[in-house]
Amino acid sequence: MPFIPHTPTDIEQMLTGIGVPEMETLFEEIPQALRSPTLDLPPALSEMAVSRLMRERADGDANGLCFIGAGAYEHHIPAAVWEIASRGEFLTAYTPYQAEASQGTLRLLYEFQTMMAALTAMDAGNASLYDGASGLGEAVLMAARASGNPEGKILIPASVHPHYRSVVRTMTRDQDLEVVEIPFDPVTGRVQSKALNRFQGQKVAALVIPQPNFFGILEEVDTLTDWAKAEGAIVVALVNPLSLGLLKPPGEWGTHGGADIACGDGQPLGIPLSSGGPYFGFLCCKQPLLRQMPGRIVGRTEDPQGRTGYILTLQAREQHIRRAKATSNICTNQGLMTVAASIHLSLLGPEGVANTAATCHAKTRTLMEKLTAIPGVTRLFNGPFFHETALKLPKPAAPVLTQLARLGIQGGYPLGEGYPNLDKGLLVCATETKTDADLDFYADTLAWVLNVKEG
Amino acid sequence: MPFIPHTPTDIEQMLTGIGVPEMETLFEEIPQALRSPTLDLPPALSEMAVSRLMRERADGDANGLCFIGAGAYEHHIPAAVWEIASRGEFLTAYTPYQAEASQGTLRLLYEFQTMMAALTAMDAGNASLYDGASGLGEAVLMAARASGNPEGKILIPASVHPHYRSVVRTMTRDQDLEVVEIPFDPVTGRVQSKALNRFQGQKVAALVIPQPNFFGILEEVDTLTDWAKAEGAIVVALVNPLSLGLLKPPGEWGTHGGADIACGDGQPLGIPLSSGGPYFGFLCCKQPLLRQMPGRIVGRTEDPQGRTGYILTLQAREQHIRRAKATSNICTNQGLMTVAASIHLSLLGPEGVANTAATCHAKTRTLMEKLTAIPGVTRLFNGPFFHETALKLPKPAAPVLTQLARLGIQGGYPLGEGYPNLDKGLLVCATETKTDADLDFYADTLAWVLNVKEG
Amino acid sequence: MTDTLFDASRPGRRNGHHIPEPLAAPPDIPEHLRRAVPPLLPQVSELQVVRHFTRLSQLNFSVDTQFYPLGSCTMKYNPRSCQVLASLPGFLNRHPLASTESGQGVMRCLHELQEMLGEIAGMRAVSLVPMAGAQGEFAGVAMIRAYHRARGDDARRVMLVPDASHGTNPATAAMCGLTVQEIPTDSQGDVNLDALARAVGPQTAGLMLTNPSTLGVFERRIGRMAEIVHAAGGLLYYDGANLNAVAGRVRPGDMGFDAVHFNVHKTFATPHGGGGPGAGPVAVSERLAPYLPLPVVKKTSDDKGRDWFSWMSEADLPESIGRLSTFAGNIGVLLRAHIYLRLIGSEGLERVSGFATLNANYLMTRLIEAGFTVAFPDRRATHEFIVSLKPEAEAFGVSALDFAKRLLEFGFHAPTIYFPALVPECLLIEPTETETKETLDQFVEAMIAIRREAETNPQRLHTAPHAVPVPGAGVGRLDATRAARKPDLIWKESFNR
Amino acid sequence: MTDTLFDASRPGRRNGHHIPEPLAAPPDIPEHLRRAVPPLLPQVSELQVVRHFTRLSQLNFSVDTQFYPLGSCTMKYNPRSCQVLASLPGFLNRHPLASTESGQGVMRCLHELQEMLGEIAGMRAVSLVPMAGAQGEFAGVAMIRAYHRARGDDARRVMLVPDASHGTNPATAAMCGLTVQEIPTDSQGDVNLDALARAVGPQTAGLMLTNPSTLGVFERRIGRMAEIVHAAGGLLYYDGANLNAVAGRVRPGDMGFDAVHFNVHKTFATPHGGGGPGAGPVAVSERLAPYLPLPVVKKTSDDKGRDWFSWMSEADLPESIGRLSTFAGNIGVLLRAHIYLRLIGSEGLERVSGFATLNANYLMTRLIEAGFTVAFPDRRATHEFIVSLKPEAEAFGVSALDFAKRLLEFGFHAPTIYFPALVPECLLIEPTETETKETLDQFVEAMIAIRREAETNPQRLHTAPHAVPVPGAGVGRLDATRAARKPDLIWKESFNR
Ligand SMILES: Cc1ncc(COP(=O)(O)O)c(C=O)c1O
Ligand SMILES: Cc1ncc(COP(=O)(O)O)c(C=O)c1O
Repeated sequence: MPFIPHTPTDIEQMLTGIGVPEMETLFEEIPQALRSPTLDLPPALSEMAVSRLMRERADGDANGLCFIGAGAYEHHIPAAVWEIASRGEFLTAYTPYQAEASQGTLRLLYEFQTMMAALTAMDAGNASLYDGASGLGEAVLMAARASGNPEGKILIPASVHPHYRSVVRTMTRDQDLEVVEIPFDPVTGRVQSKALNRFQGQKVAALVIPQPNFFGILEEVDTLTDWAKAEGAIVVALVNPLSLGLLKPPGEWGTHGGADIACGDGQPLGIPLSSGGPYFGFLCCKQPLLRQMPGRIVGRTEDPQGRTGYILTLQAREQHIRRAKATSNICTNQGLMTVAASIHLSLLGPEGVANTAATCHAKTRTLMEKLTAIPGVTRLFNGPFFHETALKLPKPAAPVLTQLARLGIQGGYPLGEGYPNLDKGLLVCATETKTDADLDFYADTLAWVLNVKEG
Repeated sequence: MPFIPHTPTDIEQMLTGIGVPEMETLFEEIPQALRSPTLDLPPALSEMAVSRLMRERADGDANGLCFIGAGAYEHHIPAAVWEIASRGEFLTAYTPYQAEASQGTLRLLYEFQTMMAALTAMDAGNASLYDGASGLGEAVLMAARASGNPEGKILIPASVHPHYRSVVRTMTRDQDLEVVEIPFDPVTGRVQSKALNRFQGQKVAALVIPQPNFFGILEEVDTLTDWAKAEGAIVVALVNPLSLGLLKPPGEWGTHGGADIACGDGQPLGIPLSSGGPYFGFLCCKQPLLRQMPGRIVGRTEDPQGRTGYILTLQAREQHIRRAKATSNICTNQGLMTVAASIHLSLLGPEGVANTAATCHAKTRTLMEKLTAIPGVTRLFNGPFFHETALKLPKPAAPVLTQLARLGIQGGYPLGEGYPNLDKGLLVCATETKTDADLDFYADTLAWVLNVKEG
Repeated sequence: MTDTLFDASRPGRRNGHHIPEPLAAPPDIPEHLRRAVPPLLPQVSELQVVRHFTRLSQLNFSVDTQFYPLGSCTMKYNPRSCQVLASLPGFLNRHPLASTESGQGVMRCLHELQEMLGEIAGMRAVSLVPMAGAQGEFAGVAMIRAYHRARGDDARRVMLVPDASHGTNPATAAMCGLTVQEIPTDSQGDVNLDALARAVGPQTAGLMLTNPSTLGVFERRIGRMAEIVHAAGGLLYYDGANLNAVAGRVRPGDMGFDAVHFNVHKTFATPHGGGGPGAGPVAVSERLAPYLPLPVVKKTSDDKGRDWFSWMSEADLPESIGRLSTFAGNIGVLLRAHIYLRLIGSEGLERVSGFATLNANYLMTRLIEAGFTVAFPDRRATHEFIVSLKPEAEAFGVSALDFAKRLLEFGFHAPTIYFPALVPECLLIEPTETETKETLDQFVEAMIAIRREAETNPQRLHTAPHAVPVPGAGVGRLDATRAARKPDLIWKESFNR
Repeated sequence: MTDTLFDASRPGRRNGHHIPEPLAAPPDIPEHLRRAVPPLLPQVSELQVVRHFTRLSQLNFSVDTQFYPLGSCTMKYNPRSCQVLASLPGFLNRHPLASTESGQGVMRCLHELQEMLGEIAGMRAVSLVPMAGAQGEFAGVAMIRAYHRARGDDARRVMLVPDASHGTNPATAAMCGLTVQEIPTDSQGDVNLDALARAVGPQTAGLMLTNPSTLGVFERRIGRMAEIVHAAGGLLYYDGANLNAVAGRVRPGDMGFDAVHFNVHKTFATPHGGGGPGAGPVAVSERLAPYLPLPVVKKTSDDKGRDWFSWMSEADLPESIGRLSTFAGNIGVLLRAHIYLRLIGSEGLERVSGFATLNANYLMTRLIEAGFTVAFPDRRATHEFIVSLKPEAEAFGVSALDFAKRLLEFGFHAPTIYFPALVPECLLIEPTETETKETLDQFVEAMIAIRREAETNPQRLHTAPHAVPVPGAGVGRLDATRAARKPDLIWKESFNR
């Protein structure tokens, strides 16, 4: 019996031990009327048959050369990362409730928290949230609580990923929070100062600052942070963690001690694309907000002999202790992804993170130059960017992308999907994984596709 | 520096500690005249670049639907096998010289020896040899030593794998052993009794009996064993270990206590095809021959407190103790492959091995029926077979196979390669991995290929 | 070995082969947006990384190495084939926004999973998006609110939960802007029906229930409860954490529930990863279907009449509560659940709940025979059951925590302790169907041995664990109070100076 | 945990999902050729298998978990990328006899490796076939014999080896039908040249030499030795086990050798797998090239002028010594070596030998400072060196074995002991280039601590190890004599009864 070790003798002895004639008796408390008929599921297959089925399906899912970013990024993941992260002792452990039997996971999480705090220049970090978008939702709820201004507005720039904004809406809808979107400057692709100034003195609870924003554009984070601080608002930084090898970390934004909360998606740190997940959300904060943080936190402590050990701590924030008053309902998080990220960051080190970020930036710059050399292709915004950039095509982007896909290129994200009036907009990304030949191949293919007469 | 942890400070401190000005000084004893110029090797690539290169090369190596056997067999390998076998603690340990720090590998090898002895019905087994062919070479040398008749003839049927016979020739050439090939019956594909009778009373040291033989045909092992025993010869059984789920084990052949030595290639027990290796050779024997066995052997023992432990034993047979008088020069063997085989056999269990063997047999039978239904395709031999069978095509097999390969089918082994006068012979194999649809696809494709007019 | 990797870090040590060459030109990014000081990340060699994390892994208890009867968590065997097949390059390397053509394989799997989960739940429609049980609960409660709101019935702001409910239930209700009201449990472990009847009213948004309950018994009067809640205009939410007990035998939909989440990292054997990722797909009845979180896979036909799979968007499901994740949830985890279900089929699913229940009842019987007190001796155990160590606490002054810590030294992970809080000094024990009778018997021996120690040498329990049988774990019982009083949450360079 | 999986086996327990259904009809095979009684294989569940072997793995010391300074074995870091990339499905699933078209990827890699190894050896031609160092030696010596035979010079039946040579050298010579004559070593660790000159003659087939030698020093007069042997009509075989010391700096071909084997599982970082598989490719000079073992990859062009790779057969190389393996050796291992070389290039190779040598010399210096006696204090260490514990043995009655066993308790794998047999109570210590200075310093501390114990409490060493810091290894020093006296080599059902 698949995965069930009981021999006929075992079953007999166990039933006798319990004192029931057959296994069905054990279910006698379930009212007969509720018992379901045999379910209509596909028949059980052998591991061999399932393997063949899944291999066939996976083989069909070839990606081609991928220039899509838009919240998920193709990076080289050193082979050691998943070779170690998928060891059974990491993979098949539960949340480390019994500290003494979970020192592996716990010490690792302490290191993970340290690395994320270091990247973001914050004082503390949690042990992960589900993903970037839901993490932003948690950060917004945390900011609202921490602001001491629960009726205040939460300002979110429209230059935040459309899906992230959708998730924030879902997560705040039933909370009577006022979430307001701030438009971006159609020239620079950044948050307009003017747009912000409308809210001056209007009880702003929090401002979300994406860096880079969804268009890859770099926001003027210092100015925005200072503006928010002046309004007494909590600053929630939404960042790509890999970019922090190159970009100023949230903890240092502005002139008044930086952002209060930093969050984002950890996918660029060693997590495969996997059609969208599992990834992980990270959340770091400054010391004063510590007890408002959602999610698990690991702390260092000692045993009676003074030996160092690690343990889940500050649990009074959490649902299993505080129930309806918890800082979040989160329980299971994305543990294994933090294992991979910790290994990934350890292999890269400070230099590796910096050079990878710089290389991604340079590759995208080169790609931008090659693509805008095609007649009719221009930049959509003129601000500085990190490793994504928005282009304007001479025609709607979506059908062009379909054609590119057939030619083996996943060409980017059609901005029209998230911004209906930007339907000729194309968001492209080139990470360190792309060679110059790849960039040329993209440029040549795009030129060809744009040139083909419609028929 | 790839894989080298030394910081500039480390280097400085270490050189100072040693008392040399620079690393080159450490090589001062190497005569200048011998120092080589910078080697002409391909430039170092990043892990990312090598990954891409290797992925491209591996992607090109798709196999198609494989009906080749001829010494290497496609089987379903449960996912757990290599997930566990490739754990770092198995992968990166050395030969278990320090028993107390290697109990994992040692206990496993003890279990492996037990499983191989159980499959073959022998009294003991070693911890692996390189592969099936070189293992047969070792078995022949062992038999020659053990026969007490070093001038005696070693009889090897021509129905043994041509490559195996080539290896035996290589390994015995410088030993002045007389290795004699015995022809097979052109009708049954088996060893001819007549051919054997020629050697009656002629100081035969050993007889090799393949089961199944290279053509997949089952030899009359009882008769052959009894003949050899009557001649006072050592019987060396060459077997496919998976077949022993279905076939009589060597230890039970004949009426006088079975074969003396059983050897073969362990590849069918969870080892990937890998273009030919690494596989592993196994070698088992009856008690009296134990001290003639080549290779590592693990034994059970105790510590001073009477706790069970495992240790390399009977080392007085081995090169590091006995040097020129050792039973073999083998040192490193195929350790990790025995880890995989042990896990594989544990997952299958006695029933799994039996059913897999029976299924392979049945699939090949069905394939044989479907292929011989094609006009002009017949069986080459009429003996009973295990999971391979030799067919005769209406034209030479090699070019037919080339065409099949282009259509996505690796159709088998062209017997003309090993037996020039069988150039229309095709050796096919269908394991449990083949569905009925696969068999039909092969039959339809072969019919089509054979029908196409040459032009 | 208690050092962190930061302690092993040395300036200038690096893994050249992973680091792109530094660029010749500085990046085209204004100075004031750039980082000045490199982040404090470890500077170590690849061997150091591999050795460090390999050794860390060995400090963990896990299903792959120990019996792990953690109640409510279903720590059963996670088939390696699910892990390996869900990690095929075609699945791992696909970008979430890649063309729909390039995603037919993964979407076909997800669609099959939707169908299978709907069948298992006895529900109409499924969204796979939620990334854990708690997010599934959020989706469910948000849908219930959306339903009431759409009917102009938005005054329903109270969520009922049994007092023994899991913490995520009330926390979720609060995240959905609801007030929580707890319903007491009766002496047999069932919800007090009278109290429930008194609690419902026009303010009732719904009831959240785990069945079998967190007390390890099946809520027998679920039919009646559903009637009471529905009659009052509320909806019923099924917390699927305990589905391993009844999967394939009784369906939440048939019990009268309107929404359910699955913990695939429990029932469907996806590994727990030391804390995740899991997945918490939701299934709902007809009336909640319009509100499902996005995206959901839909199946249509292409121009050649072949199946065509694609994501539903807002246009397809305009009343959806919206998105819960950036893309479509924990797809890799969902693939594992899909593979598991394809491996076991409906018969296998019935066997799962059958043997999970057999193991729990056998273990309970043996512990009762050994003199332990179980919370509900007159009830059948489901897939788990509760031992109360109150008698031992009173007689010998030892606690459930003491037992738990001592069990670690016997090489067993401890059961869940102090949950549900209703039962004093409780151990919630869930052996799962994948463990052998021999292992259960050994666990009973250990429990007996520990109780004998409690009698003769209680101090031995108070100070446990002394030496967890894991190499170099080398810690005794850790001080949780100290950890919380002065939180030390990140490594600081000063530690090393 | 000292049970075998056989102890856990129970009749009727099985993994349904791996077992094809039994066939309806009995197989079409005569009864007398069929098996009557099923083999004694464990009957256990998949979880039991996974848990058993996972826990077994944890009982091992390995490079991934411990410092492993096992002299002559080059236990350095095995890059995970080599492991992962050599295991790509395209490589793993290809049948050895599949069409040549379908093998262009793997054969291109192998051809590149042939070229790289030829360059590193300073030799003309390479065969990758030998499956370990010892088989490489066999190939080399068989080629030397074939060479003499082809010249009608087959009376050359004596192989010379230094007295410190590795056991495989004389054993190989014997397997090739040769007699072995040992040449003594002088006090500086070099071969005694006079003795060599006296030993050579018309009976000399050749000389087998490791350089740097097994004594951890570089044989400085190798040029002169080559002259002596060649002048007498013999050929020189280079045992490449110690190549990590000089790779990229000095080439066997330039030293005058005619044949060489590589241990890719040493120099080229392929993992040792607890005993293999490794690979022992051979490189040879012009005159031995015709005798290379088959098959060898050749590169030609296809009709479009593109590279075309294929296997050479007997027709291409009629004088070959023949095959050594069923197909083409340990291809998967060779791929790892290929990937490693592509990762490090020639600069990297020079760094390997440079830092391997730096680490060894540093460790030797520190141990000398700590008062230990090294075998050749006046010589530079190569990548390894020898400590003789004779002084400690005489003073405190402790042995090299005692030191080795006690080191295990400090979490270090022991160095090689009692090899080469020339040096009494010796430890052959090879730290490799991938270890940090900190680790070397810790090893020195451990050695000092153990010597202090030897002075004060030698009994502690005699009984070591007491508790190897590995979970549940739970064995003390094992009795080798008992094991050999009454060999217990397979588990028997009677154990369980
Ligand atoms: C009864 C119950 N409900 C809900 C949850 C929450 O599920 P998750 O951890 O997947 O968010 C759990 C998990 O521990 C549980 O046991
Ligand atoms: C000096 C020397 N020569 C030869 C060998 C044999 O190599 P292998 O074990 O690969 O057969 C070894 C391996 O231990 C060795 O150290």
